[in-house]
Amino acid sequence: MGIRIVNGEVIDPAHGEDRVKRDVHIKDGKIVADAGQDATVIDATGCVVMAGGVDIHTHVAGPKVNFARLMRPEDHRYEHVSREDGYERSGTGGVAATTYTTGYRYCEMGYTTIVEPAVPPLGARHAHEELVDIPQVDKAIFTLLGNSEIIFQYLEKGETSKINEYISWIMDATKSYSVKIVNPGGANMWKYRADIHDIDQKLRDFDTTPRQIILAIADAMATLGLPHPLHLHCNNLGVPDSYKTAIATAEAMEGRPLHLTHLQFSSYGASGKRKFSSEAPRLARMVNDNKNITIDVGQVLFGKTTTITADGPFEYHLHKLTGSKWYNGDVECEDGCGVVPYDYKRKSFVNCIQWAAGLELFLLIDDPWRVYLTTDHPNGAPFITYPHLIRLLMDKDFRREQVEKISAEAAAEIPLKVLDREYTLYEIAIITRSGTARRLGLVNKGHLGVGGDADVAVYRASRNWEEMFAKPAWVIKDGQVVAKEGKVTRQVFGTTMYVHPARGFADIEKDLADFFESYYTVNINNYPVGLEYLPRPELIPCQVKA
Amino acid sequence: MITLTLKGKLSIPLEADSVTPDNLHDKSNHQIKEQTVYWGNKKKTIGDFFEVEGERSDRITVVGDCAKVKLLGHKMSFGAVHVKGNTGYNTGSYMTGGAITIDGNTADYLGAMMEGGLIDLKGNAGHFVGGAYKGETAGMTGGEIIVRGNVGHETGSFMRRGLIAVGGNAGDFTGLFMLAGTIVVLGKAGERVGANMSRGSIILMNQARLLPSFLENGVVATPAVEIVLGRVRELGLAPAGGGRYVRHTGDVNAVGRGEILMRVVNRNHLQV
Amino acid sequence: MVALQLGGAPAATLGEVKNRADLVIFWGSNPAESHPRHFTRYSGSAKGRMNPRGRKDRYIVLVDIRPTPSVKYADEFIQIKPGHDYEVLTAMRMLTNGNRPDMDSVGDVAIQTLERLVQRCKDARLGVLFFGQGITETRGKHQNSMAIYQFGKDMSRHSKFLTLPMRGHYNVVGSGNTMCWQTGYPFAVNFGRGYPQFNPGEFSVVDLLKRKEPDAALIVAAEPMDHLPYEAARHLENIPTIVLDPRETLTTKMADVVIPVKHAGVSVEGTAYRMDHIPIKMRSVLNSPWPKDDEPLSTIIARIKAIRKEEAET
Amino acid sequence: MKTYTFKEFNKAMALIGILNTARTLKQGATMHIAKDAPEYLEAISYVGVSAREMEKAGISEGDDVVVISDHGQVTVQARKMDLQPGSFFMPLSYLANRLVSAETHGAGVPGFKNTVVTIKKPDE
Repeated sequence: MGIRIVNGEVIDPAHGEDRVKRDVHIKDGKIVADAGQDATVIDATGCVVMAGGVDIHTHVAGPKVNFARLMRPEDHRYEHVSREDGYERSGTGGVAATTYTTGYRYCEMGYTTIVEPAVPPLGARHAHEELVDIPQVDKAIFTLLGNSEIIFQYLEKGETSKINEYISWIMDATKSYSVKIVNPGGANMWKYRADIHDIDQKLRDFDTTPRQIILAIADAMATLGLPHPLHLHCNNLGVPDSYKTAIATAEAMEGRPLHLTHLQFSSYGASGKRKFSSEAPRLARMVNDNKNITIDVGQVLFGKTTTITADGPFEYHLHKLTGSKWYNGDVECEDGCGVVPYDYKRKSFVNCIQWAAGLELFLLIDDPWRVYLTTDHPNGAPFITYPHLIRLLMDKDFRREQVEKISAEAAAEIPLKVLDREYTLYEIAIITRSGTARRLGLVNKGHLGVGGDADVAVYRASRNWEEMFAKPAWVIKDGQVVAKEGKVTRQVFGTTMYVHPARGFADIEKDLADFFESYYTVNINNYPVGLEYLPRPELIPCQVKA
Repeated sequence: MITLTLKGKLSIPLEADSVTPDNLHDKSNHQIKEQTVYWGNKKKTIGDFFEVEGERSDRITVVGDCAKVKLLGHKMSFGAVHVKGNTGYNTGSYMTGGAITIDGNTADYLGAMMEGGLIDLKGNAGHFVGGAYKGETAGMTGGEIIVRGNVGHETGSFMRRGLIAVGGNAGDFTGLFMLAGTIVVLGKAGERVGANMSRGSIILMNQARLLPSFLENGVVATPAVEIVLGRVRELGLAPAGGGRYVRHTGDVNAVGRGEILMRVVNRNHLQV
Repeated sequence: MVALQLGGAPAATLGEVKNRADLVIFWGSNPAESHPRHFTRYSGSAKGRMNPRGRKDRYIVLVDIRPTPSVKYADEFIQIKPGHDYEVLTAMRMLTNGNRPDMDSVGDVAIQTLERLVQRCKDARLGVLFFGQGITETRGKHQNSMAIYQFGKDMSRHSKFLTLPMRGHYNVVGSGNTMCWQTGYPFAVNFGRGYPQFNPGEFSVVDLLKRKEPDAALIVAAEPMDHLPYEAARHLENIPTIVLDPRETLTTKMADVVIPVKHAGVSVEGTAYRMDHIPIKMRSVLNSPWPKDDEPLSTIIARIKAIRKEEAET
Repeated sequence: MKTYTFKEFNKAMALIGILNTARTLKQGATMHIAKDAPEYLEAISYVGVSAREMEKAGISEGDDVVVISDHGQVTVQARKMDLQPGSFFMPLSYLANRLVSAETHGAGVPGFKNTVVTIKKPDE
């Protein structure tokens, strides 16, 4: 039976609709022109109707997320989802919540699609096992290839076609959706307790540079026609003058499509009394001038969190800085990872600059289709803070109040204090669903046009944007009402999206067999993740340009 | 006065975090009986397990062998809980004020993560007295715990403020990862006292073998010790006064500003 | 596990050891007997990127309280006094951080020996310290592992250094991982109040049995009658016990109900996690008439839910 | 009351020390046959004692000895092993586990390698 959402105001930026009073018809899991006479009617009077949220970058599954859970029992002790509250599966909360809790919470905010962006190939099987246990949302993983020794070997020899073939193979072997690069070459150097500081710095084991790695992978991805372009975490992240590396990286792309992730963490300069400043305005200008580039922000919000990244050297740096717990997990031949708990404090000058830099990126990048809302969950803040972040963007008075609460020294220096822009609901819909869905190449998501997936969030309009986005009145997933008034009412499972690029660029079978025999500790036959790990697989086609 | 008398013998533990003055002080006798307790995997009421006398009081007396009753006085902030018998795990955990008196013994995590108030235990305690739960990097932040009997391992782990006084012996790792605060052991302390402590004071009335990462730092007779011991006496223990103490500083592998003061038992000590 | 929760650790997958380690220390671990293939595959004679000659490219140190059969594979054996691991590690941390302990020996080991070992760690391209149950089950328990991790973290200021536990038992890591993503905790989880609570000592199986608290037990692929202290395990003899196991064990002999199931990784496919948390696909090689582990469990859950529902309705 | 010469007294004296239990290759390999298989029983039914202490207590290789702790006792064969005096060894099994304390010190892990035991010849 279908559903008809009536009396609501539809915001569907993909079709240019801004608060249009029209009905939304749903049948068989899709948006349709007419749901029929017997459709259930949802009266959305006083509500705005949007497509379900699409999160382009959130660390929710895989080995390093599980280490973050493991390492911090104190993170789970004070929050839980209980059988008594009517949830199908109990779990614990905190910043690195358990899988079921993660699914419920995303759903309760009106999100219906999430992407885990950093899985080393060896951890793909683990990540997929966790995705099976994340309900309520569609999901996908990106595979980490920025420190792949196999790619490095081919790079040294200039064997482009073999890189194409390998990436195609590894996409299939990991049932992944796209490629993520984290600190290209940096994790490899970290195996010597060193790091990369420049995109033209040579690695120690291999005759190659971050610039070559990035370009080779970006070109291979274009050749394969992957739906989402290269997803890049820059070298030198999180330190003063990181913005220079970000700009150099963007320039190196020479017009190729690129998604720079959590750019906020790369937006620091070394000016000012404390030799730490926000250079977000420069980066915003860079994004405004380069139409090939999209970014997500990775906003920092104050409070306790756990940082999780494949950037091993950065996490060690953070551990030395804070003296807090530290987990490091290097992955053979592939990558690394680190986990460090962190507390963003309003009293800390550096944290305040970070907080402001993220907001500056949001407010200074003109085209909302090229900037997306993330907190790099949980690195900047846990994803449950999104409604608060939305209020910061939409309400300049609220933002000013918050600026008054931060360290006065930082408040005096940040460009944020002169920015008056307020996001509109239409723009929020772009940065949280329509824009992300488009950049991910998900043609059925992020819009409410006929043929789209029936993932819908109905928010009760309010001037307090935080309240409004925290508790949608209805959330519909695949044509079923799954949450009401910000509470899950029905447990459903979404699909896992993956790609299956074309093969046949070169013969690498023997190379791989030799490489696995020599350097891996797993058998190549046991390495690929089969479709049996994806109970609800959804193949997204690649678009190879002729 | 509210009196709860345990009806029978428990084998499956009871989680009775509803038994605090905060929760019961404004409740009628009937309402008290209706308060939730968890028994194994079942949700039950106080009335299912206890005879309840009295109502509307911030003084609660619990009678019976409550060795299987956990979380008594959990998070309490005022009033008094007097247990005439033993108690189970987590007694007085997270408490911020008021007083708990236990006539018998208790299990692990007595006063864990405590922020304020007073716990007076007549018998023995288990491990982690005034300690931190697994993974926490800050334990007890205030209040006083007096144990007249013995305690187990890891007493006062990650302690940040407050006082723990032990009349009997202590297990290993007393003052583990201690950040500040004071621990006094009148009996014998086990091994590895003060491992990884950054700051804070541990006063031992008997000899103990210390880790290599503590440096002997002279003999002192400090008034600060006498002030602490004075308070310990007020709370009902009887440490000998007026002694001299060998001061050890450490743990050099941590910040190294902690001190272990070991009472000089005989004159020959310094030659040993 | 608990030690990891206290402070984290510098770790890596075993391929890192195979490819790069030039110094391998085994502490309280006897790989020759407990992990017989570890040595040839990863830590001893294995050849890798930086270790093309295998064993010749590695210096191997064994630290234990007795000369175990592993000694013959080591370049150096350091014998320490039983129960003194923590003291020795404390001294090693001091040496790493530039402090010299004020004594000639600790735990029967000369300070010079430790100094040499610490210097070796500092000079290593990649040093790896594997520690076994000799550390975790002796006096100090998880605090000993904690000291190892702390040593690893201290050493990370000077050189690339890893500390890795030698986990035993087939797929114990897998059960820890799954528990962790579903409940937030790796073991000792209590669902009594409708949500997961964690407290080793309070909710761990040995302690529960010792205090005689459980009134029924469901045991899946475990052998408590053999592997747990009898002081704890004997409580199982007095309560109703259901056991799922592919073969006869001391526990099935004692159980009230035994449900034979397929042997995971032998007659049913699945995923097992290696000690370095790498998931490995297990294939089915033999046929078995029995159901998979999850089938009887699902049936039991469905039945309990139905009963609960009936109870709620009446 | 029996009186002893010094030598006799030494021989009648029980050995006291710390029992270390651990996996052995043979125990690991034979435990999958069956828990009551003779191979498994052979692999687990011994206690390792240093040569010096065996001599001190008048025990010979292969003698039956009683190992006693606060938690239980078992009779197994004595075997000479390269150990420090005051420490004994048994393979991990239900026999050794009769002796081990279930106290976990809040860690969830019992002290498999930290049990105080007494070893003596069986009473005649």
